[in-house]
Amino acid sequence: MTDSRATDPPAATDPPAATDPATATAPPAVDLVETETETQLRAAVREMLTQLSPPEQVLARCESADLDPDRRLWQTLAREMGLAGLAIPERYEGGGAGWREVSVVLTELGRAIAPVPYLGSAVLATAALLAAPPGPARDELLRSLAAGDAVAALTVPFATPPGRWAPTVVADEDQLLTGAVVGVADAGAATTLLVPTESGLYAVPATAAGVTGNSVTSFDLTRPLCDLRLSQAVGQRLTDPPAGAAAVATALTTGAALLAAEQVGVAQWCLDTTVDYVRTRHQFGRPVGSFQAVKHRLADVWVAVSQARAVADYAAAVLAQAESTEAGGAAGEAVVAAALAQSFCAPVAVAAAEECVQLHGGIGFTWEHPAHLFLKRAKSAAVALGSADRHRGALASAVNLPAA
Amino acid sequence: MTDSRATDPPAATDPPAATDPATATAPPAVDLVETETETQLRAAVREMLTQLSPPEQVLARCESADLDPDRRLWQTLAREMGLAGLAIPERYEGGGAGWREVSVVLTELGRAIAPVPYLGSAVLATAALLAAPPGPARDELLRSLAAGDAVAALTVPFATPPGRWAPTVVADEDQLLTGAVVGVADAGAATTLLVPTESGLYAVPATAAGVTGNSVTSFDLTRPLCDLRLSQAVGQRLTDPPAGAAAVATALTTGAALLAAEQVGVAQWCLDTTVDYVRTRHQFGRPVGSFQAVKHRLADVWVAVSQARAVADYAAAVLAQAESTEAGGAAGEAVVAAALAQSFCAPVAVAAAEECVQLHGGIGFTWEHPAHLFLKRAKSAAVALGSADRHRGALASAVNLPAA
Amino acid sequence: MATDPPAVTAADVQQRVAAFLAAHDPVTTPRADFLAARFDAGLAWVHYPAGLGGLAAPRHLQPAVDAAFTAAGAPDNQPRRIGIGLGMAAPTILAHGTDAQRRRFLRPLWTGEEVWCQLFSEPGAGSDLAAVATRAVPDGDGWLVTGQKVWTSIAHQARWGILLARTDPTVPKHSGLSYFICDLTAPGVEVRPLRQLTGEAEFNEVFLTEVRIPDEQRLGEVGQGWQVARTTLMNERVSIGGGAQPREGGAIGLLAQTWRQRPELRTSGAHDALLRLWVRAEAARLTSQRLRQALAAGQPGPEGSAVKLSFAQLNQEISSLELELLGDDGLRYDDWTMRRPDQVDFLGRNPGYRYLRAKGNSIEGGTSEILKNVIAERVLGLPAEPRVDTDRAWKDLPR
Amino acid sequence: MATDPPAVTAADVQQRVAAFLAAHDPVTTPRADFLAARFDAGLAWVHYPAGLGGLAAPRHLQPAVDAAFTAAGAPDNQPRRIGIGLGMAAPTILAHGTDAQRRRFLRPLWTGEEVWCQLFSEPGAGSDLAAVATRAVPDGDGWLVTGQKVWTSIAHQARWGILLARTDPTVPKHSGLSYFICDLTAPGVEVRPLRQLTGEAEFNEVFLTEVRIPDEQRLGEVGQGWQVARTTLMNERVSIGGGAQPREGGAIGLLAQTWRQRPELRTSGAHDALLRLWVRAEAARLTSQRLRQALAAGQPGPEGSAVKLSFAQLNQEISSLELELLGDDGLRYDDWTMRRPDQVDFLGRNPGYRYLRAKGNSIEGGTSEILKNVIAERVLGLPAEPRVDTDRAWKDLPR
Repeated sequence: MTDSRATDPPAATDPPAATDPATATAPPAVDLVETETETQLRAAVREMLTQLSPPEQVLARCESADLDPDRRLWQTLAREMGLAGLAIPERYEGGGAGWREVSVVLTELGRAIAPVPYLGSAVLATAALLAAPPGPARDELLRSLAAGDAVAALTVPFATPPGRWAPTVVADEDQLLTGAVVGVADAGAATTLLVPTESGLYAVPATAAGVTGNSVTSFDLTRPLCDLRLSQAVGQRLTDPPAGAAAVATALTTGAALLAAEQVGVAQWCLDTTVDYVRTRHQFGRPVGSFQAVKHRLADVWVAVSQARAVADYAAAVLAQAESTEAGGAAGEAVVAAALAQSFCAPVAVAAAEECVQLHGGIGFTWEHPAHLFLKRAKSAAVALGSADRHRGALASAVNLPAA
Repeated sequence: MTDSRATDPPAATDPPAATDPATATAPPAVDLVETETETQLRAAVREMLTQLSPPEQVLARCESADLDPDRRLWQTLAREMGLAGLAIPERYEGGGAGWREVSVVLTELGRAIAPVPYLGSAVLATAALLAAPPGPARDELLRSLAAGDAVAALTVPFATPPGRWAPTVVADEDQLLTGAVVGVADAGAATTLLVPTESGLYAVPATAAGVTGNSVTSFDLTRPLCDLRLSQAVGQRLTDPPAGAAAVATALTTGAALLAAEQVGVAQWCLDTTVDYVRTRHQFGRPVGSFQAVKHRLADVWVAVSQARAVADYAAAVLAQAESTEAGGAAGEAVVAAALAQSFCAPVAVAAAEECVQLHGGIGFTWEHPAHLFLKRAKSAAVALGSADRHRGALASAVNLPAA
Repeated sequence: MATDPPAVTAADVQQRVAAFLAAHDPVTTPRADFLAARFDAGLAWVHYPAGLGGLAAPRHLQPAVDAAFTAAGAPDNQPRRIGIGLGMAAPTILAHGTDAQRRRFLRPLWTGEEVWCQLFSEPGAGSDLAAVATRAVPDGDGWLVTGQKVWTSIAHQARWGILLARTDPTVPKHSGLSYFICDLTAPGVEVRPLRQLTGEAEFNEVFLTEVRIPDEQRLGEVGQGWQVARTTLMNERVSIGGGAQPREGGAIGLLAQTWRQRPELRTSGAHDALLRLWVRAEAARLTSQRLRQALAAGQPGPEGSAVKLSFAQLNQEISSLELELLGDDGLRYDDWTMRRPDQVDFLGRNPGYRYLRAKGNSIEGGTSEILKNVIAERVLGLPAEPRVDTDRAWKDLPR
Repeated sequence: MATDPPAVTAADVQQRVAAFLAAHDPVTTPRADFLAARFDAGLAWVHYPAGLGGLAAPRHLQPAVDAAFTAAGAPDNQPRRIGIGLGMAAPTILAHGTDAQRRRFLRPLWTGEEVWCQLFSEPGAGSDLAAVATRAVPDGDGWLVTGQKVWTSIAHQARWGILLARTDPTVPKHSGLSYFICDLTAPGVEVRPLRQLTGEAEFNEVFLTEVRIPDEQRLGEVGQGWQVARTTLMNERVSIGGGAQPREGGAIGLLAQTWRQRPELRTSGAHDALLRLWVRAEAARLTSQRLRQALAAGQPGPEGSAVKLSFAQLNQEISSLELELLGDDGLRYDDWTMRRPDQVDFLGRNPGYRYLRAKGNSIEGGTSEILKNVIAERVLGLPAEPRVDTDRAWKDLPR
């Protein structure tokens, strides 16, 4: 079989967004089947993570209170495999692939609960930069990200839903930035902070004078959050105000859409691990997995995870298509796809993790079993970038199902 | 054991409704355990219904397209046993009992899916009359209802939630009534229509000139609905406008609170019948009820029905207390109890009926098994007097949990 | 999926279609003649063998053939009416029938001249199909069959039924079954309508009283009925799932339209419930879409078993919300009259009908409980429950 | 519930309390002396026999006794700290112990001088408690016990443990168990903290290595351990359920307060979710209230088994919504430090802690799955599943 999708021109027959406000928009036709390239990428990332970061090791890092990202793993990911720059065009020495491939990586990172700043840097910050107008500083930063030299963080509170960002940092006349941003994901590992303000998007070196970051005790042990405070910090302005707000909107939509891939990976690990456990764990002289109630619940989880995968893949495919047609990632169907992805995939990951803990019985409730890392990730991810009910609210507007 | 509740004075220590708007009201202390009198009443009604109206017979009536109420059964209920007048004080020759006892009867009627206009006449219409100010016409009608001579219907659409009634019938200067009311429950059997208008509550003989009733094809085969049209019909005014609106409000709150008892009866029949079936039905060489998934689902139904019973009993007890303390049935905690009762019990009855159909397999999907009568009753009752989500909305206001 | 060499290509097939249409005017040729000729030309089901309506071509070439005939305005064989024949009887006859049986039955089956029904389920054998009690007793060069079958769609219009019957009650239940082709017009066959809770009688009960079946109408060996029936059931599962749906296709679209058109019905609780269902319906739709794309790419996935499960659940919950949303309108039904519809008009009637009819979606064609067992055991590899019914003679099993 | 004649009345008991309080100043009498004297006066648990801390009085007279002591400002025996002793060990010793055992153990148990823990669960015996593998081998006039126990609350403070161990692996699993009283200070006992996903270590693992237990510390006959353990477990179920709750008591009240105090967090979807939980919490509360009223009226109902089930489910769902509602605040935790709390502070910490801790509610003290089995079989009378573990020697069971 050949990978036809990568070479065919974009389908010219995609229906346009419906203009009749009385009906939902007609979704574009996208290919939901994994390409060969994607399958190979998945295998390579999985292999690498199995070697370098099995869940037991992630857990051991947490037990030693070492909550920083795994720098060795990040080196391998970002520098050696070039995965941090997958979505960055080749003209910036990026991978020139797209959000579909990033989605594959995120699924595997979720499945391995890998403690790396991929979502923060390679998705949120990268999406914001890609949406910002070209310019020397922005282009250079993209090059550094693609090379794995820089790690960036978009300084918005991690629970911010798309379309809900409000500035908390102001730039004075001398372009000095002052303000505070709570709960920024992956900021502790960042070399560059992308700071959106009312006056546009700024790049600030993490080590700049006036920048302080306080690690907070995150509910998700494997994705640290940071409270940032800027006090007359020197920043470099990358965009004007409208472009800055648009970049943040695109980044949040892209992040919400792709977080679903990570959620699918989390859910898949929980399902696989639970199935393995109940196949071998015996009670009452039988494998626990031979009890019908357990079977039916795991069948439900499997159905949900299968569907979540289709939804997450759809979201990534829509982003990829929007990107390739220059239509802008935050417009039209991408907004629908992101809201759909978080509305559906976030609760699926939580349910899979909850069933994982419950069906492991006592051992699932202990610190020594890695299940809790996935529960904490799943539950945090359900809050991150907007909870499911906020996304359903966004969907209501996007598909014309108005509130009461 | 003696029945202490019936003789003790109302507890003087009941906490008043909280006045601090920042907290939910403190509920009154009520006795949720069935009294001996109530147990005897339940047994008597059940015995009578087992004799006169087993579900198979109710079904046979539906098959013969005889969708009228069962007049013989009503005679026994209303005239011989005096159950239609249970809530009517002794000064009107009623049973002088109260809404708790009515609730017992309703549970049994639900359990037997009995096709009689009890909810319409002995609850909704009776509650409206009891809330109306005394007067010769109203008192006389109460006496006729207590004696089982009259059957009354409150002409409001059956899906009207408490607090949502809007008049559709107007009285002209000559007290002639004109207008239409859709979907009135139990109106086909009524001898007297209680017609609320903007000008007060009127009593209209069902046979009066200008009154036409069209039976509609009800989803609930055992509770017929009627579309009423009044065209210059002569009515007798029972109340002024404010008292009329208050009587309707009280009747709807009372109806919603007590419908829960019927829903509990429906749910209980569904649970009992399903348990009996899966105990004896064999598939794969085992009773179906020995499969763990079936067991767990029925355990869930049992938990829900147990809780629904407590909620319905609470609602009836609150009404009874409000009544005995002359506090008015539609005020304060009665509003909470009614909203709580419909929010909780309506979905429980539907779920029990749905599980009954599903766990009966093919036979549950046939017309020849009575399960569908209960499914149709449960689902209709979930719409009647306001759906669960409307009741949750009412609850939100009543317990200070404001909307977004 | 291997085909006999020389492989038939898409171009070959399209050429044959063109030639056939040139030779048989789709408008003027009498319908029965047209269909018989199409069968004889191997354009009925191209993946069937030559001589039996096919060209031994790859199965995926069929949709283009059907499309070409439809485009030409050709009469079709009313596939929904003869769905059981096409979807279940035909592949079983092809796989297990003798040459004589294939030649006798497949042509009139495909043309629709002879309608087929399925005589499997019994009052005591629903999910546990291998427990069928209908007895087939040897009688000269044939069998005498007695028993009761239920849930037989279209039996009142059918000429033939595929029948599972017990030929040996003294062996374990899966071993004592044989598979027959039953003539519905034979003496001793009585078809009675079976009414559902919707008021309609879509299905039938079929009472068999010493119905004589010649041994030539046995499919597969005596005692091999279960193996033959598995072919039938596997094809039933394949045929469920259906075609591509647009967004808001199906029941969710009706609910969404009601929501848009009747603002007075809206509540905030119902809004969230609607959105949750919309999201789930769209997730199920995308899953089906991916499944179809994967099948087209030759990568069948196990998601098919989830499609029916989700479809049933969504139909039930969507119609439930719709009925509640409608308030006073939801308390009404359209028609309780006992009718015998040719087809289920799921979307055309009222929400009350949909609410009731959807209750069947989790029972008919494999209950949701059985589907979950199948997913748990075949997809997830969870261990089977301890069986108490496989080692004992059928006659000794508790019932 | 029958009591020995002459029946002790409420008045008798109140008189004794008054006399006791007159003789022992609740403020000045040293705590240990006061409690010992109260035990000796038969006012510890009035339904216990005379001489063992009771008066052979009806059980329902106890709450008034406790209330009178509380009102007088008397020291209590810290019932939460010694809950396992009071709720599980004591009734078992009373029911199955010898006179010597009752006299030795009950008094210091009740006064709190000796804390008890429960050595039942094992890594391989959770829901299936009768599968315990800890071996007790005869050794002179006693036993040598080796094995691993888990989920033992308070073992690090306990003097004694009630222990279930296997004395005969060659018989079916329920028949080969015996029940012992294990001295936690004996050589070979090692108690290690067991950390939970909350970060805390509420529980312990207890490793037993050739721990010597004198035969006088066996409770019940050899091989009768399962029967004795059933007494323990039955009392565990009775003790769960707790006291009267006001409306919005417990987790729902915290969620409701957050909703009222922080309007900026509200969404309409969360509103409906909140109301659904509020309704379910109130239904569960009313059900408990009725259960307590029925118990007080001498009509125990089966609803008790539902209370724990609903409590677990509600705690989990309420804290889940609360965490989501909080947005950025929900992404934070208070403290992951490994700590050994004396008690679970369920309502005092943050929603993240509640969310995690509540996961244990459906596992500890009987999983929700086992509780549903119990309801299905004992309350609804549904048939048991086919058992594969009751006829074979324990040693031959698959594990």
